[in-house]
Amino acid sequence: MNKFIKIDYLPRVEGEGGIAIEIKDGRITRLHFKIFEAPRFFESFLKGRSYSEAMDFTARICGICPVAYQMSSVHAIEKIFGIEIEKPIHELRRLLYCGEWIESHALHIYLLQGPDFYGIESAWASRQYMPIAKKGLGFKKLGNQIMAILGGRAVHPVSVKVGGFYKTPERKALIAILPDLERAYGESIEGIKWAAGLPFNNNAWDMEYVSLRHVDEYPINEGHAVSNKGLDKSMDRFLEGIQEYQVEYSTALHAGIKRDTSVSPYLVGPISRLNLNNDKLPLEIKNAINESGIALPIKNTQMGIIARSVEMAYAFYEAIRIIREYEKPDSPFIDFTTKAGEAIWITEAPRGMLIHRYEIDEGGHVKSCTIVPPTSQNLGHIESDIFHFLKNNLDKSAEIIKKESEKIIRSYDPCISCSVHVTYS
Amino acid sequence: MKRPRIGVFKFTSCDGCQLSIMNLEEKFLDLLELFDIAYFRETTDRPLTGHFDISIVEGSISTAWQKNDIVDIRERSRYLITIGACATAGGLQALRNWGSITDYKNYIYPSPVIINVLSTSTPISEHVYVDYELWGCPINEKAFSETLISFLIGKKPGIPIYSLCMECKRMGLPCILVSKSEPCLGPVTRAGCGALCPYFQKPCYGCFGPKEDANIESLLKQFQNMGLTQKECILLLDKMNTYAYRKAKIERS
Amino acid sequence: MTITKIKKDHLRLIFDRLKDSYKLVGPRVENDVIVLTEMDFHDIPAGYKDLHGKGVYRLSGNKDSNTFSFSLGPDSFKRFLSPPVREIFAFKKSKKGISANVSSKEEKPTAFIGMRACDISALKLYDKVFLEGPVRDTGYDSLKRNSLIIAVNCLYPNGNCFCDSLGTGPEVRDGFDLAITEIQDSFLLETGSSKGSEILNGLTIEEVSDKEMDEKNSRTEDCKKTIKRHIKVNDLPWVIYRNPEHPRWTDVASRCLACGNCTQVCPTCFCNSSYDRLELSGISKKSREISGNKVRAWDSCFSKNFARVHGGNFRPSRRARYRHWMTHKLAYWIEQFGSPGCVGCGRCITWCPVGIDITEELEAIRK
Amino acid sequence: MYDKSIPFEAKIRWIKKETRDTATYAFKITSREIERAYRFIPGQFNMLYMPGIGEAAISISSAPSDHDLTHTIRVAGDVTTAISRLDTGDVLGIRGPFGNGWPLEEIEERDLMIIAGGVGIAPLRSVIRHILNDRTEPRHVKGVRGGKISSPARIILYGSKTPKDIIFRDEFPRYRDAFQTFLTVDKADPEEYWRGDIGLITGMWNKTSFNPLNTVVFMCGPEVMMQSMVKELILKGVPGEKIFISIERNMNCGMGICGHCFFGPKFVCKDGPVFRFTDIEGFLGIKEI
Ligand SMILES: Cc1cc2nc3c(=O)[nH]c(=O)nc-3n(C[C@H](O)[C@H](O)[C@H](O)COP(=O)(O)OP(=O)(O)OC[C@H]3O[C@@H](n4cnc5c(N)ncnc54)[C@H](O)[C@@H]3O)c2cc1C
Ligand code: SF4
Ligand code: SF4
Ligand code: SF4
Repeated sequence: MNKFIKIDYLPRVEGEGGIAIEIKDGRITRLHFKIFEAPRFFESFLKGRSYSEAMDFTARICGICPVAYQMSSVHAIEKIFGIEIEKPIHELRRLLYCGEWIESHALHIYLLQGPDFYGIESAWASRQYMPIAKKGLGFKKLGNQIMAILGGRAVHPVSVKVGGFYKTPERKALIAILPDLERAYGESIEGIKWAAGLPFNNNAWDMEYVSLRHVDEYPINEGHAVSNKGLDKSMDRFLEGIQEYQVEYSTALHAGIKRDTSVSPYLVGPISRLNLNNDKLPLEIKNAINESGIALPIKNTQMGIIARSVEMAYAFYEAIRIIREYEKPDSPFIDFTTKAGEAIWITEAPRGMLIHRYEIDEGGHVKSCTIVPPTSQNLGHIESDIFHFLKNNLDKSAEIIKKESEKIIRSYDPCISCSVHVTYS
Repeated sequence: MKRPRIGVFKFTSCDGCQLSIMNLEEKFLDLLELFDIAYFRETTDRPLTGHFDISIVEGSISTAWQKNDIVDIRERSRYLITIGACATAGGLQALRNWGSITDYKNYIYPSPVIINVLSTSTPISEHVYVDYELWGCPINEKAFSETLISFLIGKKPGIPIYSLCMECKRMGLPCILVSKSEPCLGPVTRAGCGALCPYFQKPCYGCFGPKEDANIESLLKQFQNMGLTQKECILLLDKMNTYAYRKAKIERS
Repeated sequence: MTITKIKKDHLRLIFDRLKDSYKLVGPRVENDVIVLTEMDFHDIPAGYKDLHGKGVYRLSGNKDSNTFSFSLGPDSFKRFLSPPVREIFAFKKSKKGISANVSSKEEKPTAFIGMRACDISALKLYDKVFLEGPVRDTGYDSLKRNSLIIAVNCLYPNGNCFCDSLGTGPEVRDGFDLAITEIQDSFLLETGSSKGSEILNGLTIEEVSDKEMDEKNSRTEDCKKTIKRHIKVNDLPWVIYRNPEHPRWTDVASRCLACGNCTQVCPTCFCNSSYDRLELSGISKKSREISGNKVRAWDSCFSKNFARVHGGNFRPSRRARYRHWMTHKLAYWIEQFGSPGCVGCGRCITWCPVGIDITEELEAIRK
Repeated sequence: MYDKSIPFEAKIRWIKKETRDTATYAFKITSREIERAYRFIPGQFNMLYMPGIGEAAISISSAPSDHDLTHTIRVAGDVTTAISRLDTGDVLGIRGPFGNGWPLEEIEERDLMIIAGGVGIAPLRSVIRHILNDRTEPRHVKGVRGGKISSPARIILYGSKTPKDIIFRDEFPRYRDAFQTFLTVDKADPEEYWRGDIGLITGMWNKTSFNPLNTVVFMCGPEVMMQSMVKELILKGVPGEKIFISIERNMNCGMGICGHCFFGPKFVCKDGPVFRFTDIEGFLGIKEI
């Protein structure tokens, strides 16, 4: 029996993509995750521009995770200039990123993926789901508030600067949201239990997860790249082990880990981070994981919602910690001189590792740059994942296959507008 | 009374403006009381059908198929509102309008030929009639809800078209152009963001696009007096609203 | 009016006393600019010097042993007495009808610290606009009534000051509760009202010697001499009325950004717009109810929509808008309120991003 | 006294459609107290308020001696459109009255010429009805040419675009009791029955007989029309001091504190909207004043 399954325009994902699956005589003959989001060529525009514009330009790649872009670029450039940022700035940047994790995770958990488990078309399509959606909006709002205090607004904040921030917040302003954060933290722990209890498919398989790992902390802005299959590389070496390739049905490049004879897909994002770094979580959250009966490592990507819920709770935990310890630094940034050079930096965007490489000339202008967003790293993996699911479900109706594939894709929280920004290097 | 039907559409963009709609947070639920969100791909599964009382369009036109789609959307809509720098001015991606698309493609793709895009990125208003343009990169969510309210109750949205300086001064921020010789675009930029950058002691970089009757020539001359080169001055304009600023600069000179 | 003096280090006591019953608003350094905010004694930018040029401002610290060594920042009292955005009333329209309610907030009275002569003159003009017209503006009225003015006599004018030509400064004459003059070893205090005298009750105040009076006068004279900028007022308003088509208007329009900065920093510019502010939650489809606020916000005659009417705009060109602004300041005002609308504070010169200078433009029109 | 910065509520008692885009609305002020305190003179205006939408300056078209307080409103933009959707029994907000009004003391013992264009007749209707209601006023005897002219003379010149656009058309017969009335339209559809003049209002002089030196002119209409009318009136010998015109500007506060309505040094809201020609003469010709 032949089946042809097509989704022109995936709903509840960020950006424009579709899927085409063809099954002939019990064999999968085509499986394309199509990205037709138009490319925007920002990397080319950055050539010749001042280093200081990199943060504002790359932020516009993605409205959902602009902070990630600002963080990867600012750190890469600081590395080139040999700037060592001070502890308070490190902490504030982590806080800013926590804001984005909360915002992005809450949006995905409660408003985008959540409805899948309730069989509804949107988060507001049923009365029963409304309280859950409201809760999500509540979390999301707090994430946004953190970003607004630190950066003026949640989408494309304006305060990040090479060497620190343009201006650091008053302690008063941060303390003011502490009670709300503390309450939300409690609720987010409950949220882990809720996520763990959702009905999942049984599409578990043996995959390779890659994330940053840091000696002291759950990775956000720093660390080195590791995987469960032995990969362990410093940030600057990571790209060497990666192969990017173009497929004719997509405006986004794919990426895989170069192995002896092949290029193998890998997974980045909350599942990878949690699987590889759960030892760095505070006890309270570890307990919540155990009490919810979550078995680590997570091997089913649909359970990304669990990993996201854990990380959201962690982001609240961290935000509270940082705010409690915060003292406004004397100067919002440190002085520096520009230098020529090249550097790679990776940070953990909500969807996974975001790689930036810059080459800067004597005058502080960008000579070349490479950006590898998490979603483009996941594209190959998404296809493998669906392939894996199909293999065991070839007998299912086209309708079911379509729905389930859509759900699998959605569980990655793919950021398609990001994914078309990847430079071939 | 029937709730007006709303469609949210996306062209070439970062989704940030759509996210700003979600960032209305609990007010988003108020929005649902008043409007029927009949199409919003990023958040719901409902298919594209029928006509819309208000269509909200994010993103610029940068591919051939988008040119057709926008005409279709226009035909389905009573009012069409564009949101954000991409849709109202072509976005940051409109920087390609001043260069060679082939170079850009070559820089990014191993097989550039299969990338099918237009050589320009243009605002929606260059393709179809737009009833109202909401500026910003991203838009301000308050302005967005005010716009919808205005259409709902039948008035012109009262969103200012005057300079950012007005907003900056209302907030009591000392001018960084005057006190620090920072090249702030505030005097030629629309109010609407809440003077975020001046608040952070950072020169305005023009998220909200040119204000009405922007005297760009005169401001750039002042920047040159402050020591910027002519090229640096132009680069200041060449950001998310490059297309609109350059147009305003030409129109005024 | 009596004049007494206190030792320099006793000034703090006045602040301490004021704090009990007033919110103190005065000069303070923020982001390298002297702004007007809530403040306390230690916030006074003592020893600071502010340099003002055309479109340029720089602050340098600790150059001087004087307390009031600085001059004016961009802000004036108007930020507090006619706030940038103010709710006028809350409205509700329902099936039952329309209601408009003024919410009255009890606010702590404000003491304005360090107001200069030009600003006090401006305040008098504000009174004419908001209190002496056909309708008394209740909001301004109550804020004003509730305030206390501690003036400071200017001794170190900045490069853009020209109050002297307009007779609005540099020394304060009236319209204050207490006026401070800084001399070598002490502060001379003039009381201008009973509220002003009350503040001094119980403080160790001393008599002022003739020598000290002489010092005050000679310092004021010196101050006048250091005022560099002047404006000729004898032929106002006619010199402007005679020249509505002067080519200089086109010239200034090529420089003017119509950004409105001049009007926002000017202590006498009062233009504003009122509009209805609605929230999504203020509309109920079911009950057909609408509720929201009527808000009044600072506006500017440089805004293009300012003179817009249905079907047209009375001042579409930048040329006409600059002309209107300057003509209002220096000519119309005289007819409307009996004196020019400019008090010579020079703020519009300093804070114009392209340094357009009202005194220079007037001279050019005169030629 | 009530606070004129806060609107009070008024209910629509009746609506009379005048033309395609204009209607007259009669209002009843809801609060007895305010109704009693509310006093106006012809030529003054109110700020009509549609909550959530905004305010529009609209002249009072009834006379103080009339039973109803009326406004005659042409649909122009947001507020006026919203008002046009209201029904009898609906409410809106009113602030006012504002402005100076027509100088009625000037017309005692003097000839009065009322010149109106378009909806500009609204504030003049207030004067017309004031005169009609006033028993001490002389009545006009029909048959102008050769007939007896009342003294002092009372004249109305009214111009509108087409016969269909004539506001208060049904009231004109009554106006003829006290006024010599002259109607003209820019153009008339041949299909339509139209006995009046065709052409600009400026071309109607010769039909009227009045003594320029003893005449007071009240005028309201488009600014260009008023400018050319004034020119001709002065040529005819009417003293500039005796010409009064009502001017329109952007009106925001209505009470002299917002700066929007300046006409040269004048606040249209409090110094006007009615101005003696000679007081504003110098500014009338200046572009973009
Ligand atoms: C003294 C006086 C008496 C009048 N008497 C009458 C009368 O008796 N009958 C009559 O029909 N008309 C009269 N008018 C004219 C009437 O006031 C206008 O037609 C009316 O204000 C139109 O209001 P609107 O809201 O319907 O129109 P709009 O054009 O929607 O709004 C008009 C006003 O709204 C503001 N506005 C609208 N859009 C914008 C925007 N995009 N940005 C900024 N501001 C904007 C402007 O301030 C503008 O003046 C009078 C005017 C005056 C000054
Ligand atoms: S205008 Fe700015 S925020 Fe909006 S979609 Fe475009 S790049 Fe994103
Ligand atoms: S800081 Fe920028 S926006 Fe603010 S007043 Fe100065 S020029 Fe205008
Ligand atoms: S016009 Fe200029 S100098 Fe005069 S009072 Fe205003 S700001 Fe000061």
